[in-house]
Amino acid sequence: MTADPILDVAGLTVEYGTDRPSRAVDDISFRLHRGEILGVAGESGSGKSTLMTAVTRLERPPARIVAGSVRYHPRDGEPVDLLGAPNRQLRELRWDRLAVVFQSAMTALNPVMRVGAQFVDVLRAHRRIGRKEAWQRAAELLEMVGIPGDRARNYPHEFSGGMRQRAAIALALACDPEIIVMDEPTTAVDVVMQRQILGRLQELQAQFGFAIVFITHDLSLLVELADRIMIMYAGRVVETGAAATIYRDPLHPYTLGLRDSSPSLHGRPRTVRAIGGSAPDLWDLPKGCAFHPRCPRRTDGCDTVRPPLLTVGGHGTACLLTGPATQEQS
Amino acid sequence: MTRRHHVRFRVPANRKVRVGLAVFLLLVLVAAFGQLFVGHVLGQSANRLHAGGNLESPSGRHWLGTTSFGQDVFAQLVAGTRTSLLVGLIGGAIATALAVLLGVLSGYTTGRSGAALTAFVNIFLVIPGLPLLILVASYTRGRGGWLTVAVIIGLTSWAGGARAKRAQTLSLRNRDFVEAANYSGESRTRILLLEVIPHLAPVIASTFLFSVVGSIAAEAGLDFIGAGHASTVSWGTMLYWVQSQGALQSGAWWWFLPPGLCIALVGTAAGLINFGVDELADPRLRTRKPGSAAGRSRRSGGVTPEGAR
Amino acid sequence: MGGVTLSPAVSKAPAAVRRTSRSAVRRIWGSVLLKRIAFYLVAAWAAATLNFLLPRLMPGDPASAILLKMSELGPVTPDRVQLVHRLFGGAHSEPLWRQYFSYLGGLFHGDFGLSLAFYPTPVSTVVRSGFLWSVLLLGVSTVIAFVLGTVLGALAGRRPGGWLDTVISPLSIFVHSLPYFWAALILVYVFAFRLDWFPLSGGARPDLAPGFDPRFISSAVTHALLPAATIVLTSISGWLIHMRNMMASVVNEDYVLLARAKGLSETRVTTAYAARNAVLPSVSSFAVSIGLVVGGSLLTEMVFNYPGLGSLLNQAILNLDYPLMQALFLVISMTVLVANFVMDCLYVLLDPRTREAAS
Amino acid sequence: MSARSRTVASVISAMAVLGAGTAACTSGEEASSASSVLTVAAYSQPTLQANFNPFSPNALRGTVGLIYEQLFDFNTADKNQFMPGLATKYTWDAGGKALHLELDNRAKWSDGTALSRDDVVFTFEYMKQHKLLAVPLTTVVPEGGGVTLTFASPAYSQIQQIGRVAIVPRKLWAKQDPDTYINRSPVGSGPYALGRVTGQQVSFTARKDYWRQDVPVKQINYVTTSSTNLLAQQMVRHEVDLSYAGIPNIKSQYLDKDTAHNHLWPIRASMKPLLLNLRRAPFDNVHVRKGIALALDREKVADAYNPGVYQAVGPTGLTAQSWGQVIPDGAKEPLAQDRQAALKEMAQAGYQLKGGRLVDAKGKQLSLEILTVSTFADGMAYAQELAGQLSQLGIKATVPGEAPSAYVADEGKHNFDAVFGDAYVFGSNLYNFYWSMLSPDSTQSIIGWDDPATKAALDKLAKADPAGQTEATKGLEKIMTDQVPTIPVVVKGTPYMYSTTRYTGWPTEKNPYTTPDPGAVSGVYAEKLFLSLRPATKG
Repeated sequence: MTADPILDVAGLTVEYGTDRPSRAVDDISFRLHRGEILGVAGESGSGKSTLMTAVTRLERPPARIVAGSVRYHPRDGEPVDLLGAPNRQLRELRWDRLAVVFQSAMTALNPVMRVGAQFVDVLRAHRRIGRKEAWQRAAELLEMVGIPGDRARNYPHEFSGGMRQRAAIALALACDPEIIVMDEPTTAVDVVMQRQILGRLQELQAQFGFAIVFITHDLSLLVELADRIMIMYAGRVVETGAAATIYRDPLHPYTLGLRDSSPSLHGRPRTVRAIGGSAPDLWDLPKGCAFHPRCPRRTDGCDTVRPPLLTVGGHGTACLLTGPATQEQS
Repeated sequence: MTRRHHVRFRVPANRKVRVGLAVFLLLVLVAAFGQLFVGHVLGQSANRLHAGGNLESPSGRHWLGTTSFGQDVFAQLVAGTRTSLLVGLIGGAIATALAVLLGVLSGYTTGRSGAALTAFVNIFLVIPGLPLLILVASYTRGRGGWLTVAVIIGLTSWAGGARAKRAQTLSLRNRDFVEAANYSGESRTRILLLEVIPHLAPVIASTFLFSVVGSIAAEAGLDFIGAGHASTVSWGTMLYWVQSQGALQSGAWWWFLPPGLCIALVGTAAGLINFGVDELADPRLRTRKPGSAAGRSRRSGGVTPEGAR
Repeated sequence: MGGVTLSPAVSKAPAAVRRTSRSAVRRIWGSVLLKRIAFYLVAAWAAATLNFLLPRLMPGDPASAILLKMSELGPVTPDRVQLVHRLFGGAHSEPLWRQYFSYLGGLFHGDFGLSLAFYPTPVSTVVRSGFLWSVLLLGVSTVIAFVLGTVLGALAGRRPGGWLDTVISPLSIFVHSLPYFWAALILVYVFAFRLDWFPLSGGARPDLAPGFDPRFISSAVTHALLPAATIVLTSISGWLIHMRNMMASVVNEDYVLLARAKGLSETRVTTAYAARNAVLPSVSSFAVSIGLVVGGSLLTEMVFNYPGLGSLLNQAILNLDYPLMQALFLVISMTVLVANFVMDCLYVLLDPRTREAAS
Repeated sequence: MSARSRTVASVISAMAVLGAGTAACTSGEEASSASSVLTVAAYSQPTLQANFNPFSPNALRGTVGLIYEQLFDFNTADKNQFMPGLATKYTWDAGGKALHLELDNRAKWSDGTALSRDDVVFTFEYMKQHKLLAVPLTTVVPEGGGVTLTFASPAYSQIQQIGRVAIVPRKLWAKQDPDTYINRSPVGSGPYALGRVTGQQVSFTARKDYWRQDVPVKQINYVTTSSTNLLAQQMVRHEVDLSYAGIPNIKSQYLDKDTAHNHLWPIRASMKPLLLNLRRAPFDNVHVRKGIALALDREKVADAYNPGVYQAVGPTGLTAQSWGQVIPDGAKEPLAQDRQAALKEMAQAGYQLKGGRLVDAKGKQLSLEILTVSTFADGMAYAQELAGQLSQLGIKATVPGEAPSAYVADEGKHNFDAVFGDAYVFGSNLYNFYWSMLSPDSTQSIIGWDDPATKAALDKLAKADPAGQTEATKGLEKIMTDQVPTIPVVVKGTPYMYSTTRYTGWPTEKNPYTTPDPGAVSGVYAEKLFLSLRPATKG
């Protein structure tokens, strides 16, 4: 892993609606390095998917990016702020540098187009190659994820779920990108298939060296895969740090709950405990720390003061009780 | 539960729905009390010939002028609102009821009887409605008044709605909660009434809305060609007279425009409501109002892995 | 027909793949086609039976209608009255089932009997005289409305809430709600009566004999423009709104989002990904819409005195012409059936998933 | 080319063809309106089927008069003068049981052969054989320059029907069945030959060898109009020269649009009574009928639709202008509206006015449905006016409208309270007028009036010679005024509308040389009219 930054997100804020906007992503900053795997974890509704669409500039009309910057650092030349980039430049960067894998490959592939054709059009959009060559490349890419090349002629509905998911990953690799943003790419497949896919993904990452932003609600999965982890709650980052640290010593009560709510992949068995309550309504966020109504350790002040994210030695959290600031004060 | 709460809260907040509902409310008020107002305040009557001069342009006495028979156009429009709305409501109710019954049954029933029901619906779907309507309406010979017309319209115009219901039911049939109900051994009628139909409520509402509009338009079409109940005052009969009396050629726009515009207005209102309700029901269509934080996560339940071939 | 689904690009695939996929497609396509054909045959039979029954529920007897017509020419002798009753009332004296079988038998020979309104002209002659007029008018205007409506709907739905959507969608809801005949009257008044740009009525200049003669064709086109405009204007919105909603929903589908993420051009994203999928429901709900359009076009024909099936239907009903009514209903229903069959085939071509569903 | 691009290509090419067609048409359209063509709005149906069989009820207008000629007629618009056709005169003999017709020996068929006495004899025999003749004909034989017909009973009253027989050539008709023959290429003796039949028009072209005279109008087009609305527009644009349709507001919609060329002469050749179903109580009660008759303001009814076209009529059903000498004094003028008298008659029938409602002893209101054809705007308007007037008397009067076919069926089955749709033609002789209205044998008599005294009076009139006809009519008139079997309301005016833009010489009120009745698009009337027109001088 190098310390060479490739994506710099600063103060990113996304709102839904105009009359009475709600913030799905609230002032989020992070940096992604070349070849790094950054995991983003949180319950559904925590804003992680919105974050992902905002970073890739795929936000849809009710969502609006109201503040922040997403700076992409090419290997050569000046950094580009994706938020301000003209459409043309953005289009050139897309897939060529920045590819996406969606949560559900079931719906991410165009149902009325042959799978191969969906490779061909992106290849021909970004690379000067002939149709025939593009079809061959599509077959190669599919074979790379373990799908026979002649299945390129099939339609998505003729693929099994796992095949589609692998095809979606192969598709992301088509133009040899520098960053791949993955939104729960293995949610829709069974555990065996999930292991298989992740294993393949790690091999490919090792081979091609692209950086990954990996979004999931499954913290234990990230621990295996990611270099660093970011925990989101109600649109904000509540904890960030190296994967192992976070897993071993979560500072934020929410992270703790999240960790304990999923079975460990390896290591000693742990009692699975769900976090009580449900994700907050973004239109009606609790005052102070958004987590306080569900927090088993809340104290005075949690319902009035919103704790900032404070980082010490690469490990940060936003909690009055356990944050570095608190620790220092006490 | 929160979602349901949101829908209820937002209905009046959607501008399209608001406008559409306002139009319907206005028409219902006109239908209910309009004639009282026209009779007692304006001193006019829809049926009185020679209430004024022939083809008078609008004035304080005749708000929308007079017909070539000297009838008060405004009074006719008000009386017509009641007839047309009643025809619409009754025809729409019958068509919707049939559509729900046949659509849900054909979608839910499996095997041979299901196929037969489906074929029945599909056959009615391809048989063009208006000629059928004209034919059956001629059978009643204009007797029985607008009620007969409304009933016939209802009986002949359910196929489109039934098709939509069938499609919806088919997709519901495989949903978890219906399957769960199936496994728990609930009776089919109970499942249909308590599980399937409530989930179809938005679709049923929109079918009803369009059946109402369709019935009003169909009645107008029937009256227009003289196959309806010609002596009742409705928007359709007004248009019949407009056409046969050459109102346009005589420059009597005040007579020609109102009934046609009223029909268009009802349709537009229904369209707006439907548009708005669609947006509420389907977050993906929403343009102004926020949806759930992530639109896509909503559909994860609908995905079922298919086996490789 | 199976070969149609295969683009020439297939030939670049390995030979073995090509062979299996082509024969598979052919087999699947074939079974879909057979199923569809079977359905349409049943539907045709049902329509024919309904057509047989419905006119028999009609009141009145054609003999008295004819006698009234005769008595306008002069006094009618009692002998003649009996004769007329025998000639025109006889159609209903046989038992119903026997009538039904002779009716079905007649259909296979294209024999619908003699028209009463145009007695003694055969019904088939009468229907033939109106068929082409209606089918051309309806066909051309439906295709135009469908294509135009779908394209406009796709444009409006691409950005829900955009300026195009804000203008077009409410406008099209309004236009969609206009009664056909009312719109027709306005068009006649403005463009034919006031501005004198188009003829007032009819199907072509009456002194021209129908045929493949440029003068006749151009006259027929001029006469068809206003009625066609009416049909297009009032039916376009249905397709438009439908497509707009589907499009608005489809543009949020992951595959469209992914297409955008792929850095494809906006045109490619809109056409190959969004519109290509959004159009499918329009095609499959064609049956519902075409029925409405046919009904509307019948009224339009009546306003324009257009010599098509709508005007004939009007005449048949006014004259209690059972045989003509039956034939017209059958022809209209069959035309709608054929149109739906074509759309069904198109749907199978457009949506690869249906091909699998049948296998 | 992929499947899709093929589709696109074919759509584009289809559109290109359409575009080319549109471009081509604009230039071609103007050339048509040849100023010498006379256009008649002759058919009130949107499409036509060829049928030139003069014996068929569906024969296209013009079959008789333009192609086939009748023997003779009487000008009912004037004073019922004899109008010669193929016959130049007629003579009665044997007390009305024999009729000699003298034929015009110049007459020729359009194939060049002479129209002989033989053809006339054939036509009568043919009609008799096929039961098409409502005349008690026994024999028909050639005699002198014509033929002689003999009858089983005096046939004075049927003279107009005999005159209206259209003569067909024996050689072409001997083997044809009048019930099924369509006769697409007719050979007649009239001034016109069949031109072209399209779905919406029949054109007739003048015969150069017409036997009587030069034909001044070279081409006549009989066109279809499906609605009065369209017709009004066509008339205003001078696309139609002659029509008879009841367009609304004729004055403002037609006459005022071009006062120099647009003309109207309402021909009043028939009478419209309010017909009550005498089989139904209480309409079988003469006092109810008289009460209703007295409750009507006939002037208002006459003006309910098109002021000036209809005219109020007296209780005998006859107009004083045409039949003044026949009508007894006191029945010449239309019955005046008289509410008190009407209530008195109703009281005699057991109906009392209570709270504005006319009720019987049981308190049931007298109600009456005036059945009307809903597609006839004028009929609806008149019926509504009638209902309005009857409502003012306290009767619950409504107007159910129904489709023509259903209306005819209901009439035929006597399934109605009242109708105001049927009109009875006066003709040259009042026998048919009263017979068709009052005789139970007539298909047009729907009221169920079956009265021996009326039968006797009709018989008397049927056999009366021309000199005795006035006297013989009186009995029927007395029945009309005393028994009120029908309630005469108005004389129906046929709006004969013509334009002098292309042709002049039309019959007018001042010069009624022929009867421009609807029949005027056929028969001797039409022939006379078209042969009298002259091209308008361009000014």
